[in-house]
Amino acid sequence: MKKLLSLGLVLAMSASMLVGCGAKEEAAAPNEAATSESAEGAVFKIGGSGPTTGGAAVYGLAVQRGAQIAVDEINAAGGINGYQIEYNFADDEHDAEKAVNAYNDLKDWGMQVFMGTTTSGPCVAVVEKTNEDNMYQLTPSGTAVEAIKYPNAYRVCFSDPGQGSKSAQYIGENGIATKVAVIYDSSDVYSSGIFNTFREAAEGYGIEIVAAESFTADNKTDFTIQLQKAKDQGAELVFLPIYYQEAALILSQANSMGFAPMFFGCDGLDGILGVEEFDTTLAEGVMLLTPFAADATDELTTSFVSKYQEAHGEIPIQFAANAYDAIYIIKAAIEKAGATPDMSVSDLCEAMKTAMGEINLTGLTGTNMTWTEDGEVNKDPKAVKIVDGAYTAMQ
Amino acid sequence: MTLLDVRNLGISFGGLRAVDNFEIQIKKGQLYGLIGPNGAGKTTVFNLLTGVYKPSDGKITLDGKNITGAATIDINKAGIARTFQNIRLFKDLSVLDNVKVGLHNQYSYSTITGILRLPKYFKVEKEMNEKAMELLKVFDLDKEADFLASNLPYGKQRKLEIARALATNPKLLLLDEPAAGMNPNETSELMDTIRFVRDNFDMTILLIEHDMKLVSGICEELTVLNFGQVLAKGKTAEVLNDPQVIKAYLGE
Amino acid sequence: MKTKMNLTKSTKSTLITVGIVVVAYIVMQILGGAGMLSSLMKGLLVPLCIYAIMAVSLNLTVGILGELSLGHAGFMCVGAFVSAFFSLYFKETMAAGPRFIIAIILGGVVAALSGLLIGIPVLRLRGDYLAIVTLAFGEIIKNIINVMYVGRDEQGIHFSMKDAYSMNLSSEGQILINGAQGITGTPNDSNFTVAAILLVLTLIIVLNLVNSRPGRAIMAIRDNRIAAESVGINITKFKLLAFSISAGLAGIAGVLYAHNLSILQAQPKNFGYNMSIMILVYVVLGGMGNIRGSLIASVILVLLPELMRQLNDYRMLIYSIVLIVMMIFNWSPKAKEFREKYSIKRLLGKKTEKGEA
Amino acid sequence: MSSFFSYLINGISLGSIYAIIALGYTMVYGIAKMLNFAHGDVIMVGSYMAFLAMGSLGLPPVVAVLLAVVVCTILGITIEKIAYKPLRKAPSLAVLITAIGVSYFLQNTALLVFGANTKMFTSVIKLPPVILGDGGVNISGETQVAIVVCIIIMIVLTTFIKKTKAGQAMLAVSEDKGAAELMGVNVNGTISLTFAIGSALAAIAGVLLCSAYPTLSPYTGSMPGIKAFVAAVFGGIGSIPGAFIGGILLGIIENMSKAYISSQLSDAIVFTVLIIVLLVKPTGILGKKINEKV
Repeated sequence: MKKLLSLGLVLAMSASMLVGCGAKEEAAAPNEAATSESAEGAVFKIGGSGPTTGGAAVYGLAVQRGAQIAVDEINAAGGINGYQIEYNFADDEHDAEKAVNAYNDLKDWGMQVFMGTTTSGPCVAVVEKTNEDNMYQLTPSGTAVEAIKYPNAYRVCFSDPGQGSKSAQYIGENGIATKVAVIYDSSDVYSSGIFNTFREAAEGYGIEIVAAESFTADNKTDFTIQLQKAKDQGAELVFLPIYYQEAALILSQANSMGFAPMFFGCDGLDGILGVEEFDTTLAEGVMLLTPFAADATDELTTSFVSKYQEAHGEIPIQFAANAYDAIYIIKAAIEKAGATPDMSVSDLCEAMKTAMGEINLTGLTGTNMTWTEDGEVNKDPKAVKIVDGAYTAMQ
Repeated sequence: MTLLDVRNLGISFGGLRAVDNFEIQIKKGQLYGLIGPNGAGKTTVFNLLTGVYKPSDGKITLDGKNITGAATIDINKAGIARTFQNIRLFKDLSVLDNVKVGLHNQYSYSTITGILRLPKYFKVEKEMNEKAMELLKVFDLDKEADFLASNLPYGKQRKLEIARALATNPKLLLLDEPAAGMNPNETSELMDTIRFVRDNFDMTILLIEHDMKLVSGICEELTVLNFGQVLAKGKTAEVLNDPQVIKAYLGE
Repeated sequence: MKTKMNLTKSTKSTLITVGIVVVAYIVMQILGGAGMLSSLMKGLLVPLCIYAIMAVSLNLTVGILGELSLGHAGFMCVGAFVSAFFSLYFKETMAAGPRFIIAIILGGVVAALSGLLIGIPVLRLRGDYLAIVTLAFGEIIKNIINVMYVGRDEQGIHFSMKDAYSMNLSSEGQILINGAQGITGTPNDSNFTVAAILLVLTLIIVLNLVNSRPGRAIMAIRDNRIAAESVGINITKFKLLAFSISAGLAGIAGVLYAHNLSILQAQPKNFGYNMSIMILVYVVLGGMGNIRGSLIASVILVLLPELMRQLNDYRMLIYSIVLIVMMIFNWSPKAKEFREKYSIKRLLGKKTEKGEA
Repeated sequence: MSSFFSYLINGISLGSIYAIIALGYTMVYGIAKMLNFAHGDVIMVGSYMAFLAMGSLGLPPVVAVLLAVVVCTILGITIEKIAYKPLRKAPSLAVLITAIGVSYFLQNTALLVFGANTKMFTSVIKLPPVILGDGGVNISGETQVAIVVCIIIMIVLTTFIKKTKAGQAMLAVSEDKGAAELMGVNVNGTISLTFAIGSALAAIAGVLLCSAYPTLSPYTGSMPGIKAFVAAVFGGIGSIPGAFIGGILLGIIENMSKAYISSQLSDAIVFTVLIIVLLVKPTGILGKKINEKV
């Protein structure tokens, strides 16, 4: 009887949920992110997705917010081709299956252009679906090669292999170090992807990898062992193809064990100076290859950073910058194609694909960015060094 | 003819000698009682006989077969079934299913047959149902066949336990305090049932009981256990009049 | 229905449960055909079947056998990876149909075998200790898969536990399993029809097992191990039987999962103890031992967070509150009083029977 | 050799933190017979409290730790009152799932309140590192404090249970709830006290954890929580010295396998050792053997 009642309760709840579902389909209630509609009522519906809950929420939220700033700016300036943007962001929990659900939900909402997903794994799953629907997809930060394997998909950031070989090249050609230790996250596509290409390229530049130590998502608080090994092997430089949270830990743990090599990282390290309560002197001398530096003094960056800080009380990380650029890239492609919101998803995609080969854009994460046929971006990474608690451009 | 022959049976828990030098011989068809004060080790003897505990020493022979130290299920297959002092029914199964679990080793079909519902499944299940209902009828439980075992009144739960034990087709039935918690009416009804089982199923029965009315009413022979050792054994009337036994029961 | 008595009852109950799935399948197909199904619902059809299979199969361990397992997702993981590896290996050389059928069988069998292997030492433990060991096994499986690198080139299969580079693949080589990055490019063979068929098969297997001789033995062990032993039930054998069937079915769910997405990674989210616990929540809310309950509860609880997407940031918070409230509503003495007072049964004056499948 | 010593000391330090968390698990299990899966998230709340107290309010570390302890104690008692108490008579699985619900609730509330961004935790410990063997071995202040605090907690807790009336009441309730009630022990009060102590320990563990490994996010507590749970089972759940031994051993095994076998497989190794221990001693190293009466 208890079982029956329990089921009854559950059924009642589900019934109410189904009603809610039905209502949603008609009203397509835009969430708080949506903005005012244009006079004609026709809008470009841009959807995005990424983890806004769970362990990777920091990346999804950054993308969501970074893109929102761009959307607000564009709408305030009259929209794209005179049409306003309606923007909706769905949570994918950094899970492939949930990401497909999120994408489908956005489709139900009427999405015409997809700006997502934030993370690589889910992106590989979703790109199958966008390809089936022939929906234009632009991932701000999905770095895996397979994430954009179809012609309808593009990305704002570098791919993993790009970053790994560029790092090796930079270290080797500038004679920064020959004995290098690597600490990477073997459970993360981004990190191990960069590591693999770094290792392949290292030899060619006379770099000896004396220690290659990994950690996993379940085990990312204690790095003393990895550091101890690097120290024992006499590493002059520790390469950190990881995100800034772990890097901050590594820096402070290295410091407390009296190990002071050079540190070198990729775009994932951006944000390290913004970590609350982080002793930035520990990051002194850290070098990183990154397309975006929140401390840059150009007008575009300062305006973006101040808007972001005003809205969310924190310094944006590169994910936010990528997403901001992504919205402007979409705008540029639509304008180039002269597209209108009444076009079908597939027609819009085709038009934008043609346009992507033609646009040339300067944004937060690169100057004169162009795109190749396979969806990769052409832009130069900036090498920066942290001096006196701020990014300084190198050479 | 001796069905159960136990010689020199003993077990120690740590330093404690729970049962020592226990002997019992039960002839086929006998209704035999095992009595003794609380904590004398009666249930321990049952647990030794059914393989729940492994004896430290001694020998148990059932129908000429040595079953000392065998596993519980092998002892059951060899022909000993039991009931428990604290009733142990399959409480979330129906009364009928409880008995059918008892019939488990009497009937057989493979798991695949069961899952695919091959014809053999229906045939065997039908036989099992008939056999189980037959047993339930003996204990006047047939009307409650679809009840959950836990919903039966106490007295009927005891009977169901006996029915389930009988379903395993044993040679020897061990009853651990079958009348515990029963009123005099139920007890006398139980006595009839036990006699009926002995007569109609050709059963040999060894029972533990505190109710002297039941013991003297149906047991032909008795063994008295005190502090893990045999205090007296023999014909029921003689044993019950043994001054040593009276002393053990009444205390000094 | 050939024989009378409770055979008909159990058969009827099985038919109703299977019927629910069949009707739901037909309704969904009609709605889908008429274009009345949202993309979200369409995308959720296969996952719904997957989680229903998971819940039903876990109920076999938890509800029918009565052993708490917190590592069920580990078996799903085994089935998923074995089958995805197989399908990727033969992607170019086999037709999709037979390949998928073999993948399903392979995933199920390997998961069942791993259940057997794990069950032999582990099922001796009881209660919370068994729970923690199954949790540990789930985590070990996940952890090991995350350091497996398998690739192939002209010389054959290469394997490494270190990284992709150590496999020394030739330039022509293809990485099949890339450590934590998992398997990419699994053919998308899963569809709603196959998933629904497998769900029906799962239901039939579990329900028929429960209502048969071995099933009774399994439930007897659950209700009273000592009594079951005393009537000659082989405890180890039937525990292992239930556990490995349960694992095998979870493996089949894993096969569907792997072939529904083009990327397969063993992460805490999908194959960790969190997932095992989510499945356990479906089972407990649906009613322990109540197979139909697991089916319904899993469908509702998978849909719930998806349908709450409009709530954005608050949806997982609300989901957690729903969980707590449901448990208190089901089990607290005060809530029980309240329910008894206003029970549906009393209001409708209907009789209900307990022990339905 | 000197690195071996470093690994060992770090392992003991990590193990000390596991042990403190495991104490909370084991006490609650001993008394309420439930696996409190939300325990790890109480750690996270404690850490955030200390973080806010030091960062936003600018309080001195000692006050911050005290504040964290107070907040967690109240939180622990509240959780028990609202979510677990109504389920006192319910099957343990129902309580387990409620605990999971509470765990999700705490995580998602923290996500909304504190945001997803990782915070850098300023260590509350200002001790200089001890350097041995010509700089080969460097024992940080956090490491020293974690080990010392763990030992102090163990001694205090053992004395508390042995010598005080409340401690004896806890023992009685864990042996037999019904009998304890008949003997006039306030069972509800004792259970609340247990949750209070467990949660206070969680706060301390949280501050130590975040001082040694200074990042803080809404999910900070879940993995150490599970590890500590493993440690509690390892040592024999319900046993206080067991939690201590289990925690220390787990820390050492984890660090050693990271150092000498594989950093990626360290969890698998920890879990494998757990399984082997349980197969040999089915109730853990110091667990009591349970005999079923037939």
